[in-house]
Amino acid sequence: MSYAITAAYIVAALLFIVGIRRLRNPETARIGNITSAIGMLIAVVATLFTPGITDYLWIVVGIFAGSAVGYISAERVAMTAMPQMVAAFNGVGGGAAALVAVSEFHRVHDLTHGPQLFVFTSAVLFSVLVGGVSFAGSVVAFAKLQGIWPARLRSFPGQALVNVLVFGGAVALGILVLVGDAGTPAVAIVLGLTAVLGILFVMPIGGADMPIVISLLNAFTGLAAAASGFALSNYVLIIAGSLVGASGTILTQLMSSSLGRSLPKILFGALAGGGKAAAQEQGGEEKPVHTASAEDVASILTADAESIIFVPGYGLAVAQAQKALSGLMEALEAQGKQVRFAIHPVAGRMPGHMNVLMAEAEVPYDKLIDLEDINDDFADTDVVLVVGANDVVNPQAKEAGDTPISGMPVLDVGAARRVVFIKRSLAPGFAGIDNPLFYDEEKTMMLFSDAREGLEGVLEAVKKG
Amino acid sequence: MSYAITAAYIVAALLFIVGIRRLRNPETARIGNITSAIGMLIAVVATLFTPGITDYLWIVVGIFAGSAVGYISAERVAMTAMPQMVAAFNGVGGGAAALVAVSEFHRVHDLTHGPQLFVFTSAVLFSVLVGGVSFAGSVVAFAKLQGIWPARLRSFPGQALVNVLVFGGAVALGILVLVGDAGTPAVAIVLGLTAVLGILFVMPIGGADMPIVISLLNAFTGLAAAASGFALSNYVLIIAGSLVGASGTILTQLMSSSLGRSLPKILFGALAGGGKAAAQEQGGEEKPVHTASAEDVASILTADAESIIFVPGYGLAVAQAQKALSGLMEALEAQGKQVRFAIHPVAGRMPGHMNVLMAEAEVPYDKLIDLEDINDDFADTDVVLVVGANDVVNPQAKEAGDTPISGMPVLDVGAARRVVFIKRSLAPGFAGIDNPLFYDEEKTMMLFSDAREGLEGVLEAVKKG
Amino acid sequence: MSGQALLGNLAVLGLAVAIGFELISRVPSLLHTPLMSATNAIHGVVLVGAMIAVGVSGADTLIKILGTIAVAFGTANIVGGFVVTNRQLGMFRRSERGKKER
Amino acid sequence: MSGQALLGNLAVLGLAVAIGFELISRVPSLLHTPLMSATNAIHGVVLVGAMIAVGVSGADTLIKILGTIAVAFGTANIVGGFVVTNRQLGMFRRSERGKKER
Ligand SMILES: NC(=O)c1ccc[n+]([C@@H]2O[C@H](COP(=O)([O-])OP(=O)(O)OC[C@H]3O[C@@H](n4cnc5c(N)ncnc54)[C@H](OP(=O)(O)O)[C@@H]3O)[C@@H](O)[C@H]2O)c1
Ligand SMILES: NC(=O)c1ccc[n+]([C@@H]2O[C@H](COP(=O)([O-])OP(=O)(O)OC[C@H]3O[C@@H](n4cnc5c(N)ncnc54)[C@H](OP(=O)(O)O)[C@@H]3O)[C@@H](O)[C@H]2O)c1
Repeated sequence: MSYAITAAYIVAALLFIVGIRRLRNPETARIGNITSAIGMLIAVVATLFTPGITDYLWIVVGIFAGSAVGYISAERVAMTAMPQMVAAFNGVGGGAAALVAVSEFHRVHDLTHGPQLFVFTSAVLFSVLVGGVSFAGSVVAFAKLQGIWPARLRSFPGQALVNVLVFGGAVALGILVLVGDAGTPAVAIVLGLTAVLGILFVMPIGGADMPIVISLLNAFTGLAAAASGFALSNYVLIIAGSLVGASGTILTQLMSSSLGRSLPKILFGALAGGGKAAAQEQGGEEKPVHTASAEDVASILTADAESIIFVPGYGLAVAQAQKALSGLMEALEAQGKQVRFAIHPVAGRMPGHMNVLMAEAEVPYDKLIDLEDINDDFADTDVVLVVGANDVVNPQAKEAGDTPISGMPVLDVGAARRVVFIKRSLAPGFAGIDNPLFYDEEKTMMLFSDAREGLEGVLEAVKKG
Repeated sequence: MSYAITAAYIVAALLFIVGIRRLRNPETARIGNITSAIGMLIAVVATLFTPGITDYLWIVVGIFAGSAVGYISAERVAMTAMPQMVAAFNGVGGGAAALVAVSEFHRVHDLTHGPQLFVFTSAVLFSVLVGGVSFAGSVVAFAKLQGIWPARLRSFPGQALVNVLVFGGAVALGILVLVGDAGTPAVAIVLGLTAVLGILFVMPIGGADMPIVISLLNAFTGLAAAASGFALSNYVLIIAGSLVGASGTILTQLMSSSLGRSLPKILFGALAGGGKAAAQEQGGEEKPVHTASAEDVASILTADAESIIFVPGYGLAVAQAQKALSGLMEALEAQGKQVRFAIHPVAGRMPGHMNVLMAEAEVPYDKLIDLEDINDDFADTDVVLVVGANDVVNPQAKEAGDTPISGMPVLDVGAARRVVFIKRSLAPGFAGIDNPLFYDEEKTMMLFSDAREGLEGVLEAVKKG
Repeated sequence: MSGQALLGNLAVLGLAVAIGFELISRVPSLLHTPLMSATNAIHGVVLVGAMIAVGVSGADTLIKILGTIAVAFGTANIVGGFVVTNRQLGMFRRSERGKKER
Repeated sequence: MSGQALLGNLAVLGLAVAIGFELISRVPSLLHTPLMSATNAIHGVVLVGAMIAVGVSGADTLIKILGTIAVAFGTANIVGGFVVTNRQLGMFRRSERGKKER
């Protein structure tokens, strides 16, 4: 029996691999997700047959409770709230990994000794440390993104020292558990300390940096699961944990490199520098801009444009304007225009966020074109409509300098014949720097408005005239 | 100690992975090959410390003999003879895998019993079967490519039946070993039968199909090594064998799909159909062609051409004309022409063969352009010079039909302003079908000559002016 | 866990990390958000460990409590992660024109 | 080989095959010939098995003979394969212009 279970775990792990492989292509991605889910089902069902499992009551209770909460929240969440959702699920996953490690320690640590025990205990402690940080950190990240974290609670004098002390305490206690024979209570205290650490770690980081933190904590949870797998000598945990660890690492790298700030700076900069994640640089207010009304924008789009590119950004998500934008696409296509979307990989607040939002608004994905593939086409484009985006089209990124976005590849919208921005003001975006494109009165028009209202106005005007 | 050895094996296997990963890019490929070689060294050195190894004499003798033979032949072989070389090394590898399995069986099979023995013996038999076929088949493939296999010896009446009988005999004996207690002699006989099988299998296949056979046998040897790894419970054998198995499978698929014939047809078609691998279709002789002299070709290349593309093929390798072609490139570049090479993935007789030959002739690899990347450029090209290639530029592949090359992507040389062929006659290439491009008297010029002599003539005429 | 089993686990870890990097780096940025939520669901597999912890006979009350929480957490992670990924992926559609062009 | 060890080997096999396909499918056709000769060299790792067979005390004459042949074969495979691959790769050079363009 126990061989059959191990075999089932191996099959499950291979199904995860096949599933992720199918995420390469939007045509097969959904099947891929289902493949992974089937792998999970196999692993869970196989576990029910583990020799020694006699008490099914609490398993069933836990599964029912978890399924209900998981299912309902996943069905209800808005696509714009994906970062929060990922944070929440990541938190419970990290918490589960840490609790599993503690339970396993409690159950087994009297029964083994010698080098085996050492390896086992190391794996448990690693899982507790990383899982605990991931749990508490994700909860804070969730609260920040949801806007329910009190804004005052960011950092306090001497916090850096407190962080070091808490971390040092957890490690010291861990070493005691490892070499001495401190029992379960000590491990529980380590878990408590790591939870405090997770809170202290995420607390000072600005809300806009949260996606990076979440992606990092996602990698952490994967590592915690892999470590639990070492403690239990369980292949499916090891393999699945490693896959997730790799995924989180790659996405974190992608984001931090496109933010132009190193990961340590993002994570610890707020504490060291004291406060704001990005300085809000002001002072472009005096330069004149070419302001436009919804009617002006509509006439530009309909009168002398053939090829049009839309650039959605974070502001579109905030204003929930994805439907309005896809409506405008349809109206313009009905008039025979070519309309495409230029999607910057870090537009919005999560990698690939804009793709999901536009897909939700029923824009076919072959119109969502990646930075690399569309950048050469701007030169042949009549009008670019930038909705709630800023940094991802900022030409300053291409100039040498030490702005936060220097070196980040941006959409080359300035190459088009005309550019229209829909945003509420001249305020900068996430990176906090001014965009020289706003002040090119020849080329650029600014429609100052909420993204949704502005788009609805333009749409109405397009339909009328 | 034995833990350290296992750890070394794991490190070696990971180094193989890193090594192959670096083969992705010509800039890192050489380091990648060295990385793999270091992994191999680690594995071999670690093995010397295996507990129980006391007799180093024969190990040292074998290693010296093998190193000398391997090194000298690798240093001396001509690049045009790479297919033979790979066949030879593949053969010895397959032979070694089979012999290891037999030895291990002889040593261990009395000591274990029960299900363990069953798994062990299955792994041994698989390794013997596949390794033996790979060994003998590779030897025949080598002999055919080297031209030392007697041409008469292809097939004999009733061979299909004999093949089935030999295979059946090997399997039956294997089952006897598995369930009864036939000992080492029986396994040795199985090895003998599989060797006969390898010979019978490759014998009827035409020399030009050998690269596919070799690639397939390469995959076989990998699988045999992995099976030996199962018998020895040795990670490095399992992992390395799987990597090679995957590599051989992918390259075999690539070749057979670009040949437009299914793998079973290639392998068993010769036997079933009786004889020739590809029918030499004649009958284009009567149509007129535009014949040219070396001077004509030279004047076309120098007088009114700006952009030139060379297309090397199998005939270039046969004629050892790679140096002559790179000389012509230099002469034309000295006159300010743009010269590039269009490389079809299955030009020549081995995947990527033309790239190695042109690299040997010191053509920089960024001038060697892949089918996909260059095909759109032919339309803007003045002259295409096709040297010893035929099938890979045959426009018939694009037309629906049941020619052997239908559906194979080809170089679209007909889109260029002028095409010049250097080959000895109007004879067809590997696929045995006529090339309509030869008869386009407006566009095409035929220089009937050996590739090397022809190119040298053209080069001389170009230099003269 | 014996020494050889530990080494076996390390081999599996090394291979899994290598394959993880290969696989993830080939997912296009179009699908990065669903990728994040799908891998997020996959780490819920710790549920397996939680089930063993809470189900084996002789587990004391502390383990029962921690384990049941862990089971609930793990299940929420799995179910929520796969469902939300499925929702996202269900929205990705090719245009009619794109379908024909294939 | 115990049952658990067998399953461990199978897990390793599955992962290695998966990673093999990922890695190989990303090698450009430019380098397919060296790829073939490099993987060819790698399967020479059976040498390890041959060394064990011939070196352990108590191996009888049959094994000595077969094993020594296997050692020689495996070594020839390894040395020849890596050397010829190295020769090939040493010939691949970027043009001066290409170097600058980078
Ligand atoms: N995607 C990721 O993974 C990720 C993760 C972390 C950070 N980031 C960073 O986030 C930035 C993303 O660039 P982006 O161009 O998408 O966004 P952005 O540069 O942050 O700019 C968003 C713009 O939207 C406008 N806006 C906000 N609410 C709006 C509303 N309701 N209606 C209309 N406009 C509104 C704002 O201007 P007004 O206030 O004038 O309206 C703002 O300038 C990059 O700097 C990126 O590095 C991305
Ligand atoms: N690369 C691989 O992996 C691989 C493996 C197996 C099969 N193949 C097959 O091989 C073919 C390769 O295409 P290809 O265009 O390279 O070659 P090809 O179609 O076989 O044509 C080669 C041509 O070279 C000419 N030739 C032979 N010796 C010559 C010499 N000494 N001087 C000048 N010309 C000479 C021959 O014509 P004359 O007799 O008139 O001179 C022949 O038409 C494809 O069909 C492919 O599918 C490739």
